[in-house]
Amino acid sequence: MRCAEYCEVVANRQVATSQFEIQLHSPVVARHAQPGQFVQMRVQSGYEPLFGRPFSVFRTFPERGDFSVIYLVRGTLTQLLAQKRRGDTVFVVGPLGNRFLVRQPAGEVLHVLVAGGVGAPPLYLLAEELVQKGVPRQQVVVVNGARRHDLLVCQEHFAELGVHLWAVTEDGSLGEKGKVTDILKGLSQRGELPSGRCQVYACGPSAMLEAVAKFAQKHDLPCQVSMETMMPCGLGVCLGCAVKVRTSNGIDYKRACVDGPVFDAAEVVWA
Amino acid sequence: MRCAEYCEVVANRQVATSQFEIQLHSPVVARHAQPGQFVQMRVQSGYEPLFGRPFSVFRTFPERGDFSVIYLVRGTLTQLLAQKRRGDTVFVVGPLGNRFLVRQPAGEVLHVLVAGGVGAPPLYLLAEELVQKGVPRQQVVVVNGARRHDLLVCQEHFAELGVHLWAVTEDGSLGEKGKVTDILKGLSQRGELPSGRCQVYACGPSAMLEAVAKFAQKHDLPCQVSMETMMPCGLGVCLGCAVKVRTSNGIDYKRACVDGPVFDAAEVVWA
Amino acid sequence: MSKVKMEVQLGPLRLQNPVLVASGTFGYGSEYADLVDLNRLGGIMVKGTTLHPRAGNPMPRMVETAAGCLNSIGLQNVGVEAFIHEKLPFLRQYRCAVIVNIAGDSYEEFEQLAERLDGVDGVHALELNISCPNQEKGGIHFGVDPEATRKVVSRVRRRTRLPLIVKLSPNVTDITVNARAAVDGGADILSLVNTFVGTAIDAKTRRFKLANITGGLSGPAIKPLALYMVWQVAQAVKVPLIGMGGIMNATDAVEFLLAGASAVAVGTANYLNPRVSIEVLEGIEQYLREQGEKDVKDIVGTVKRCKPESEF
Amino acid sequence: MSKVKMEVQLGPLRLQNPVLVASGTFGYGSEYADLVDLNRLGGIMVKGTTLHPRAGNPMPRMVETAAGCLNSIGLQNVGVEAFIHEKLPFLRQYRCAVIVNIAGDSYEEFEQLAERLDGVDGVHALELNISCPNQEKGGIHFGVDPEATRKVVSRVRRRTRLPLIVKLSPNVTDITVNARAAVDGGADILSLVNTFVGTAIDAKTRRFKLANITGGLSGPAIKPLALYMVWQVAQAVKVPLIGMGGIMNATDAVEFLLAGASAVAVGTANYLNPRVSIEVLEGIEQYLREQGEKDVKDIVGTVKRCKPESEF
Ligand SMILES: Cc1cc2nc3c(=O)[nH]c(=O)nc-3n(C[C@H](O)[C@H](O)[C@H](O)COP(=O)(O)OP(=O)(O)OC[C@H]3O[C@@H](n4cnc5c(N)ncnc54)[C@H](O)[C@@H]3O)c2cc1C
Ligand SMILES: Cc1cc2nc3c(=O)[nH]c(=O)nc-3n(C[C@H](O)[C@H](O)[C@H](O)COP(=O)(O)OP(=O)(O)OC[C@H]3O[C@@H](n4cnc5c(N)ncnc54)[C@H](O)[C@@H]3O)c2cc1C
Ligand SMILES: Cc1cc2nc3c(=O)[nH]c(=O)nc-3n(C[C@H](O)[C@H](O)[C@H](O)COP(=O)(O)O)c2cc1C
Ligand SMILES: Cc1cc2nc3c(=O)[nH]c(=O)nc-3n(C[C@H](O)[C@H](O)[C@H](O)COP(=O)(O)O)c2cc1C
Ligand code: FES
Ligand code: FES
Repeated sequence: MRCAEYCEVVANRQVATSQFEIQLHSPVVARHAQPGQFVQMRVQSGYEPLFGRPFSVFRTFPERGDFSVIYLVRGTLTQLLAQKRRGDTVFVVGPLGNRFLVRQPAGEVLHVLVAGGVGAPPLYLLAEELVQKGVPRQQVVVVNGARRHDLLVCQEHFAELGVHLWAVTEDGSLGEKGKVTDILKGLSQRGELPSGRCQVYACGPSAMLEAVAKFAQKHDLPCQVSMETMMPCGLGVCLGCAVKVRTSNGIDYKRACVDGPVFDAAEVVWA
Repeated sequence: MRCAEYCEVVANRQVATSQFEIQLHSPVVARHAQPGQFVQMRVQSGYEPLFGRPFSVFRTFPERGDFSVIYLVRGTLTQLLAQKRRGDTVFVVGPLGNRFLVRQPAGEVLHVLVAGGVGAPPLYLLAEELVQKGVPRQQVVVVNGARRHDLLVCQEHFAELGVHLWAVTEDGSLGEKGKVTDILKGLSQRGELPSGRCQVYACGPSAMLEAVAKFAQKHDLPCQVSMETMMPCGLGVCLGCAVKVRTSNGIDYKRACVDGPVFDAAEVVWA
Repeated sequence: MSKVKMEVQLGPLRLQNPVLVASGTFGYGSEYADLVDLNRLGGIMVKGTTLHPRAGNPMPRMVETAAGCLNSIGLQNVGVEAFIHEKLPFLRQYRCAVIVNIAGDSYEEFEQLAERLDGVDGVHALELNISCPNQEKGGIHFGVDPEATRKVVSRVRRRTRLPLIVKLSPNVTDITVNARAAVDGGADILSLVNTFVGTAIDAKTRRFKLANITGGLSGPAIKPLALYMVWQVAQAVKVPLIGMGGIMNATDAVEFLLAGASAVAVGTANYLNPRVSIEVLEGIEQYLREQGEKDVKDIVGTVKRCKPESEF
Repeated sequence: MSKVKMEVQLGPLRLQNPVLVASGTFGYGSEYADLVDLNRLGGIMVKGTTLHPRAGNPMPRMVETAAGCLNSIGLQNVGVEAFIHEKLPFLRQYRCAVIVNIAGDSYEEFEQLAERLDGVDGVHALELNISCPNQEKGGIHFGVDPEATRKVVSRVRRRTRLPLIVKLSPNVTDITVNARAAVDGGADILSLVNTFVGTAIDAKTRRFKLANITGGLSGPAIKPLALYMVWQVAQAVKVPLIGMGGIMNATDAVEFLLAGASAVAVGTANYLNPRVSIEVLEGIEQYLREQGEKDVKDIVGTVKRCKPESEF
């Protein structure tokens, strides 16, 4: 079940430097969005930007019919989005794309969620689901990284869930100093990432995804990555969101918007 | 002296149905604008609308460095303009164009100002100037017309000047019922428009201008009209604002933005 | 609310209404089926189909420009066999016409595609994409050379009884020459326009924005150019036209009808608003009622010169 | 703040910097003189000038479209004599190059214009407007027919020692063919592009919006198409190019330089922001400093393919 409609803005508040959480009223998205799925949001002035942009669903409030996303102000659309006030509307299509797949039986798996910057929101939704489904909290490991402390999002939300939480910043201004892969290496060296009982989920900048994927491959850990590409349509028809993958027949393109955004890291051909 | 710069909005308030007065800070316009001159205002979202739009200067506040225009919300630009708040900015080029010419000696002439709808503002500036220059108030006759009472603007401002003021609406909801030319006919029939001692100035919709021009011609009254055309540049270079005129060499085009907007009604070739 | 007649007859092709969705902008219909009632569309022009599946061009493939977008997808598609077996059965459930946009690298490929699709249940017409600017070989060449256009159309004509639509490239000096060539070759209907070749450069990185360097421009930016070409071609040939290029709403669509198109196709707009085709359909109906018209075909090609010296 | 070298040499024409203003968008300079320091411009391409004064087309002559505008001014101008006597004296006061855009209805008219302007003090170059799409006769024909292009250029070439710029029409199948024809004819420099032919219709009144039916499209909408043509022509000929079409800011201008233009002209943007040419100039300088470049000519034509499979 998907919607394509103008949704009312319920709230739009700053959560970090240049980052905002916008809450929108859409019973369809609120009820149906799964961890890893996204919505295509469109805000135009004139015809600019022409297309909508994809944003991962961060939180859902099914009883109120609301959902929220966290967005980083980067270009035209996010600038316009930041100007929206309660009562304004945003065009929303979604929920779209596939979701993070949870290895079963979930309770016996160590779930390692690796977030980079504004990649954290969909992993929060996943962590919440895992906890709600009864996965023991210590079996949900979250490695939440950013360049600086003021760019780290969702930290307090993860903390509230009571999961095993690592914060890591490149400048050491919050949590550990370094990159998310440094934490993974540490965990691995301490034998805390048993290859047979682990599942890695990653969302963040491409360079981070690639690093995490390589780490997982080296340590023989199954890994899912949520890929970022431009998405003109979000519906699988424009083919503007191609991701290069290895298939049994060689190299092919898959569509990030319907075949993804979550891909098995092993099939992705990195640039 | 002209400016081309972003000007701060000092105030933007509704003055009639779909009509607003916007006050902008621009010492150059405030000091130099003459009755009949206009400013080119640009407010874009994306590239729409691409060009600015011309608006007649209504009031000037030289000591504060402000001026104001009254605008009717018609299309994209005026819709965007209506959203501007104090502190926002609008791109302004001006003052532009020629001005209403006052026949001399002004004190001995009957000045008949004929306004249609949102054509009133520049005539207010003219009336104000005439009064300030010492023309007896009863020698300034203002015929202020609109379709309905709620579309009539500047009425209280004219009233404050103490000029000889007529209000006329097509539906009779305020003042006389009829058109501005009905008032002119009445004045003429009562011998109150002596051809040798009169000057008509008109600003309003094209159809009204044409009617006033024909009236003036018939009664042998000198008449100036402020023409409305689109004005992509306002500076005399695009030639998109051509007005067909009669010259000694036959038919020619003049530019409303620099040769006008005020034309001698006798030279205009009506559509 | 008075009913207006929306059915249109384009030569041999009958459409329940004149609103189509353009090739490459609506996939195979199934992608939109939960958001759009496909039964209400006049027709679906499916993604450009080739003899064999194609992987398409490297990324980046699309870039936004002022009021438009450039694409260089490179005809990524499942190939004609997979289309027939995997995509068509779904489309057969619906009332709307299914128009298969075919693209070949050679005369033979076009012929084989036409032959393969001839008589296939659920296919209502073929649209020859001889104007796709993204292929390295072939594509551009058929569409810009009138003689090649005539030849490919007449060769395809002999292999199929399906209504034949030829899609014209706008990247030519005089589109009426190419239009006449297509009609001479046996086209029943012309569709126009395909995208305009353009490029985009990233000043910061000093690189082209598209992996393929060039792409095809679509969207509102091209509407004035497309509208002119439709009007020109409507004067030049007698076959019905399907107009497209930057249609974002019903008013845009009406402009194409007035210019001489008997039907319209909504393209890029589908990406930003999946329901736009239905909004266009309803908007045209409302326009006709407002104008006191009873039949959409009565407004086709009725645009007049503007009143001399009228105010804007 | 390190100084960057902005002087450019376009064949025989030396400009103090590569920022020009396009013909028809800056009048005769005097209109902007109180708002823009004309001494800072690379050059002014004056309004299209004909042998005799022209009144131009009926109104409406211009209409806005998505991120663009259509114009059909019809070459309204004061004629070459009035230009020389009434407009040129003012321009002579300034340092910037004065380039006279000339348009004729026949080979003879072009020759007469060139002859008349040859040796006139204050005229630095001629720009042949063989691409103006607004004239009923002549105009469109010279620009789209390579043989006519070659011929008109070579005939003008023989009548003047002034640097000769030929302005190319974009309304052609392959602009490199016309570019080569102009160079064969003796062009020192090519400028491109002129406007694209288009139209606009008012759905409500069911009339064309322009009295002349068609007009030339300019503005941001055409930038991707113009940029592609500049890049194509830069590969095809050796003479320097002046790039234009939708330049609204310094970044746009840099894109044209990277694509292969040695100088740029700002057109429609002058209407909405009279000072834009100076902003473009300053923005290019800043860009060069940021990029660690010392001379604007070092970036001309240096655009590279994008990194394969890079993220957007
Ligand atoms: C499945 C998916 C989910 C996403 N979820 C979120 C989310 O939850 N929150 C969020 O803030 N963003 C998210 N994004 C990214 C977001 O869609 C883009 O940042 C979007 O383009 C911003 O739009 P804009 O118009 O503001 O910026 P644009 O004008 O599109 O971009 C501005 C500048 O930023 C660059 N840029 C844009 N996106 C990226 C990027 N991802 N990485 C590096 N540079 C980039 C562009 O190249 C450009 O230079 C997601 C993307 C995908 C594919
Ligand atoms: C010298 C001069 C002075 C002006 N002064 C004022 C002023 O003081 N206050 C003011 O409100 N307006 C004034 N105008 C008119 C104003 O410039 C236009 O109305 C302007 O186009 C509105 O911009 P927009 O983008 O909102 O509407 P647009 O999108 O430009 O127009 C919207 C619709 O209204 C129609 N339209 C636009 N202008 C007119 C018109 N004048 N008559 C009839 N239909 C029209 C258009 O055709 C279109 O259908 C003046 C015009 C001129 C030439
Ligand atoms: C991403 C994309 C893919 C396209 N693919 C095809 C195609 O496969 N075959 C075809 O004939 N046209 C294709 N087109 C062109 C459109 O069908 C249409 O002719 C063009 O986009 C102009 O219409 P618009 O401006 O409404 O999009 C494609 C356009 C876009 C934007
Ligand atoms: C109103 C108008 C008038 C123009 N007049 C001329 C002209 O007289 N001669 C000419 O060669 N080009 C003329 N042009 C074309 C411009 O010089 C330029 O080539 C074109 O507009 C593209 O650049 P732009 O998109 O930056 O405006 C005119 C353009 C406009 C908009
Ligand atoms: S975004 Fe259009 S196919 Fe994926
Ligand atoms: S508005 Fe451009 S010349 Fe008058």
